[in-house]
Amino acid sequence: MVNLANPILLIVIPLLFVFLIAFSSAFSKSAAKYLPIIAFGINVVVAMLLVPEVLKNGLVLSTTAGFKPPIAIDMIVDKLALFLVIIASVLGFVVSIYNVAYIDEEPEEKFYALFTLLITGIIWMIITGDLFNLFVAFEVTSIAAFGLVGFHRDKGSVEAGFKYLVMGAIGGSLLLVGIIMLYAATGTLNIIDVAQKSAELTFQQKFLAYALIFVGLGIEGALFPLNAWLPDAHPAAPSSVSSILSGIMTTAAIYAIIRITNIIFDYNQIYLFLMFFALLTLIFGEIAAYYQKDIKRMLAYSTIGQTGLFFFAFTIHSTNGLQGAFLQIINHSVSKSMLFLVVGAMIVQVGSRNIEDFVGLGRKMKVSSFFLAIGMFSLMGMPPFFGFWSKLKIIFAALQHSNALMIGSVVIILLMSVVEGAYFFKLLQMMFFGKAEQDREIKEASFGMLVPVVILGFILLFISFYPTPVLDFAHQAASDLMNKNYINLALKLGGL
Amino acid sequence: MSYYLGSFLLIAIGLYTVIIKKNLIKIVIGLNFIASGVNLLIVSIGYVKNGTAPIFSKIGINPSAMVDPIPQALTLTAIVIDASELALAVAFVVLLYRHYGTLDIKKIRSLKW
Amino acid sequence: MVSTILIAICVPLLAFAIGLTFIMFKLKITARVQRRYGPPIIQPIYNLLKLLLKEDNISHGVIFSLGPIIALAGSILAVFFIPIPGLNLLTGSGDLIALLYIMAIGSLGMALGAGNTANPNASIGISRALTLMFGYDLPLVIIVISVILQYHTTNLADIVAAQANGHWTLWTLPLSAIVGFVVTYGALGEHPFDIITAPHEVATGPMVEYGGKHLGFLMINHMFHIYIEIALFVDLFLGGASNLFWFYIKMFGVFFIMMLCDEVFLRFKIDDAVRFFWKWPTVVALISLIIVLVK
Amino acid sequence: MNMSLELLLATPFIGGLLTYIGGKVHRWVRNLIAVLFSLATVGEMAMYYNTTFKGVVWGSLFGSNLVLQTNPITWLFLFIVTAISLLVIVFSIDDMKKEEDEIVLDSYYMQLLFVEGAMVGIVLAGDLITFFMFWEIMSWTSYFLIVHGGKKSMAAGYKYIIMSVIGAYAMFIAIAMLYAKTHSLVYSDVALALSQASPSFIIWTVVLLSVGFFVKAAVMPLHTWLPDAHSEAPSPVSPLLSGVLIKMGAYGLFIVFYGLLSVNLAKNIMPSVFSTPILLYIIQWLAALSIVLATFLAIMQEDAKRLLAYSSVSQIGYVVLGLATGTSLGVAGGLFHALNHAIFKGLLFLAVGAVIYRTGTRNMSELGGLVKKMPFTFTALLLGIIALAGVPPLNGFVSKWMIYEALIQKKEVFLLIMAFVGSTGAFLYVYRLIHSLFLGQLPEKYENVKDVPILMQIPIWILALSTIVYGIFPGLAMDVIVKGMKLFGFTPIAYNLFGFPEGTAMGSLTVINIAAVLMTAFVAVFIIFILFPKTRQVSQYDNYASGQELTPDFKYNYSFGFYMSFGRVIKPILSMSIERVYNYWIDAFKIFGDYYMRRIYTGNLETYNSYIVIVVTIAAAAVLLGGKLW
Repeated sequence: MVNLANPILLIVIPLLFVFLIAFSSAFSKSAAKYLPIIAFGINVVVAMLLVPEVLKNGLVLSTTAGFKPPIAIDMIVDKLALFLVIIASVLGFVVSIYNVAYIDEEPEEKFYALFTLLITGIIWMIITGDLFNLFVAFEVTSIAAFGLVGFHRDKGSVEAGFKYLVMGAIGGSLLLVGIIMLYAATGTLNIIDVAQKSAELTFQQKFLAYALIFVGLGIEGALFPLNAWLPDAHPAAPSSVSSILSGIMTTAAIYAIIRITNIIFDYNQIYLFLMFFALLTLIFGEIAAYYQKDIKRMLAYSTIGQTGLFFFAFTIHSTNGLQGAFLQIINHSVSKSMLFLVVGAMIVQVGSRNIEDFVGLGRKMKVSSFFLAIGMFSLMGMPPFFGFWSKLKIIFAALQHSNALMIGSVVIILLMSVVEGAYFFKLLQMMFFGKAEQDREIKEASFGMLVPVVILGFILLFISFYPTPVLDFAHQAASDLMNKNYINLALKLGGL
Repeated sequence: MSYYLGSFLLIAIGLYTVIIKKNLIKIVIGLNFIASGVNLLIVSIGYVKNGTAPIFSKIGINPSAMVDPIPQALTLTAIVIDASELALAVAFVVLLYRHYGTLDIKKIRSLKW
Repeated sequence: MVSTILIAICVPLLAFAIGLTFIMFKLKITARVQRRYGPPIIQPIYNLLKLLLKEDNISHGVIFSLGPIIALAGSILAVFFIPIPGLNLLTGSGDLIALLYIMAIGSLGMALGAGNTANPNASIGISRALTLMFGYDLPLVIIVISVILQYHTTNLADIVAAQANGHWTLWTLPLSAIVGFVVTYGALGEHPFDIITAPHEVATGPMVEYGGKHLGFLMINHMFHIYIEIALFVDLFLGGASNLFWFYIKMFGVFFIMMLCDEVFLRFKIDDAVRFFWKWPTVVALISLIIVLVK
Repeated sequence: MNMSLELLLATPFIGGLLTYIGGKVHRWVRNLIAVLFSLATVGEMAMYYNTTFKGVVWGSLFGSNLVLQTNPITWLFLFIVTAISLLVIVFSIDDMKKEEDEIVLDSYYMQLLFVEGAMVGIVLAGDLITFFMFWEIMSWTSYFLIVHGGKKSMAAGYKYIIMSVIGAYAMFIAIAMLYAKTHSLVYSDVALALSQASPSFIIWTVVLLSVGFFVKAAVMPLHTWLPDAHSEAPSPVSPLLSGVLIKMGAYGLFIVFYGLLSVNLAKNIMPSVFSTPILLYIIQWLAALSIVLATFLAIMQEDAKRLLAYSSVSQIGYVVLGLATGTSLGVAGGLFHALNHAIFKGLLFLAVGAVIYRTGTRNMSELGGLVKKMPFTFTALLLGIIALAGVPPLNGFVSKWMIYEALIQKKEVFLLIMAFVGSTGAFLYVYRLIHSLFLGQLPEKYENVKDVPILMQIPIWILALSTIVYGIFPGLAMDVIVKGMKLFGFTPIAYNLFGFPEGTAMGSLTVINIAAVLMTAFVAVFIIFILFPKTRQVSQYDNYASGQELTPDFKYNYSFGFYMSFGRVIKPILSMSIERVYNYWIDAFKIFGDYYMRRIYTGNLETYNSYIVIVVTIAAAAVLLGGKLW
């Protein structure tokens, strides 16, 4: 009996499917469509099987190749990682369903292979316990993403893809340099090991390495001013890909930053520095989103803003702040992915990405618009949707420190929330209450595209009205990270 | 030390190329410079002067005289990744040339703010 | 019980009588000032009877007819809240502040009736009447407040009682009294504040469509109006009176001075009238108010 | 008992969902469900008459309990909320028939009930999280109600929601500050914490909370959303907004100043002016400014609903002015005026809505003479304007009287002058309203107008009768208010069913005497009047017009620019506009943002790459500087 609750399966199975998909056209034309669904279906099951294990032991650690860490590459799934793995798997599963109806461009099997690879890379980034492995996962994700952004191969997507590629490649290199410098300083690549050994190093010794890692991951994680690729890439990519990029990829990169900061660079001053980045990201993302005419570009900038928000929550550097950050990550992942899926379905119907063309859509595509509205409300943090709980937590956590800096930050955050409300409400009222000049033939999105939207919508509604388990789980994850509990657990379990 | 300097020089040249040069091909080459620089850096970190290969090919080799094997393994992986990235980049350049009819990055800016 | 009913009937009649005599004297005074002989002193009674008994009354609808009725009812109501010598009437049920609002019922009724005529002159007249009311209301309110603060009560009967033995507000708060006089004068709509009815411009304004018994009722209302305004002034500033005779004499004195003023002024444009009220009377009233506050 | 508070809160929300589902069956099913559920809410609310019930915990969040509670003060607001909502829903049934799209109607009723539910939640809330949560829900649900009517309403709704959100976030900061202090946001805990907090902390939290309430209550200078939103909203929604929704701001102020903070505490921590804590004194001034300026603006309006909207700003000024006095009489007056304003403003908006329903316009200069065609609506509206103008014996008078007396007692004379002026100004605009709508020349096109259907009449008349009932029997409301205020530590004021005896204020008041004398006088005059010769009806064209013959196609009635000459007097005041200041900043923000966005996201890959290099360089420089970048 194979123990299915093994983190390694989270990567191995989808990777197998990637190959399967790539060669599936040899035996069946349409198999490629459905294989990702199976792959991520299995992933969801594995992730769910991990839940009791993680809750029991606080951590699940699996090693490869029969060695013990730190020699071997290990996979660490603690509560926080599990949290993100579940989101990534569910999103992968749901978006795969969406793809079946959405993707009608050749070469399909390549798209599905890259798509599966993208999510696999993301999950890999999340659960890896090895710094170099992190780099590999990062590059796997990036390369898949470069390909997917340019998938349409039209003018815009190729340009966006190339820009993304150049910036991503630079970022990857910087990340690698940083990792290598850490390796040079500590002599190990295992995260837990690095955590212990780097404790002896001084601030100056680690700073450049950390900065390079931060910049490398920050490019993927859409931190200002490293995020210029994002507003180009998200609109250019197929909507299902934007959904993943926006919903979980940037989040995974931010997760990596959070992890590494927590492990090797847990200095109070650095959080001030990071807060500066977070606020800049928030401000520029939200303000830029306000001016957009292209709906996907608007959502992309909004992603930047949201990233800034939960990164800010992390930089508060308290259990409450981290809890807020994780809640906001859930909120953002679910809502923003759903929004991109809905918008994708709408673009198919409308045939344009211009906001002006969405006038009166609320009456034509009722179900889609309904879920669009819910997603936007949640992102704005309007009660009773989930975004309200997370925003409440973040602001509460921020004002636990009642110094001028925090109050100023809170004011900025709330002002930017107002800006966010401004553009979301502009869109919403245009859709629901505007009247189109000429009557257009617009139908509700096809069933295949609605199902994933509805699934995500119901997940959002469920956690909105019954947030307690999520809140608790986020709190546990946050306190584990804050107390560095997981290091001790990993040491115990991994037998280091 | 000179290896470090060399690798950082390579990276710097690459960054310079990426920022200053207008030609897409040159930018791709710049990326490659960076990648090479990084690879050189990795290998040089593991380098021990007058060291031997990290294999116990004969008895009596002092392990501390061995070159660190891990960076070499890493380099291999990195090279593979760089290669695939480069291939993708070149593919993009071809496509861009088809769409825009030019390789001048200044002219390829249909997407902005 | 019987006395209550008796009072209820007599007090409005008294007010009416006082108002009527004032109107009667008014014509005579005006004529004398203008070096004329003037009409017989009972001419207003003739006028009134003629209007009331006219056979051919025209009406522009129910509200047109209800207007004068509401106006008169409102005025009669107001009469009961102004203490007269020996009687505090209903001052316990509604104080000075309530009275200020009760006095508005009459204007409202008249405005409703006149508005319903659909005559532009009437509408313009009402627009001016309300505007003027807004104008003199500001100084009026200020002096009322200063009087209230002076005596620490809003009950009109108490205010009158506090002025007994010659401690008139006129002596203690002369500035307020002067403004009070100006405001009362403005409220009566005499020159220079008669732009509301200006016969040459808007053909008597709100009354333009009224004739017959409707106009008769409005005239009666005007008599009540004169009574209310002047009686209020007397109660507030001249200490009321110990008996009806002195009450009448005081009221007549005030009215007499007003009639003299009536003859020497020209007519204000409506916005100028408002500006006037919001300028000097307001400033003076505020000074007086501050004096009271500081004291 | 425990369950039923939650049930009361849930009823409108469940009703809203069922209404939407019912709409899929048939529109009458939907209407029936909507009416029944709002009726049920009223019924459940009635059960709590005069009961005090401290706290049922319905949840817990971040370590703070979520509590529902009720007491007579909340009952008063519950009464306003549920009763007006019910009437509005009944009124909507006929009024919204003109909307053809059934889906829009389904969601309309759903949102109506949601707004009601949210407001019930605000009032029932026993802690600040619950309060804030329902506050936000109220904001966005009511936003959807406002934007129901076309392009203009979209702009109005947009302004509304943005300002609401700003206000709500100001509140949010205060709540978060309090949470940091106490970790429990139940009112009693917050009050306890505030009593030990530093003065600057208290002032900050209270100011921030007040900003949120001011936006909702439309106290100047944060009122700019109201005239647009209230006038552009569908007719049945306006009474809900004007009558009820802005009262939530007043309720919030009451809770903050008398529930969380007490007057004594406030006096201890800040200087007092006229024995009022300075913060309350400033609020009083803002309220008084609202009263006067909004009155001026209302006088100059040409649009009936806009006029009423500005009048709402002015009237809510009285509520806030009364609440901020801090004395028993003033606060009771403020609370009573909140009820009264809900009644008469609801009545006025519904009556004007009835006119719009029949004529399709709310431009006052296009209307006129409808008294012959819609006598019932006219009578109701007449009662409404008398109440609004504060003329006895209707309800508006009593509460204003209380506020005036309270101000005189405190010698706050300048505020009192402003309040009086606003009240006199009200005469001007209410007369304008009734004159332009119902009196004067009837335009030819409205020759066939009828009075509105019975379902629209019923709510109007219920409100019209309420103006009389609460006017003559102020004791009915005082029962609740005084009992409730006792819980908040106020000394109870003396009152009886018909008014206030000597000693309560500086004078006394018995409204029924005024009413009785007025009625007697009216009847007497009426009898005398009809004793005189009969009258003859003539057409409205049989008029004195300097000999000119009047014809139906000729508009001779004076109804446009009714107070033009007065406008000349207050021109310097009218030309000031806080909105221009806001717009200036918004424009500045837009231009600034646009300028910088274009320069940051240039679309140029080199620029983007250089950002990366810059960040790396900064980091490297930081290392060289010893890692001390900050």
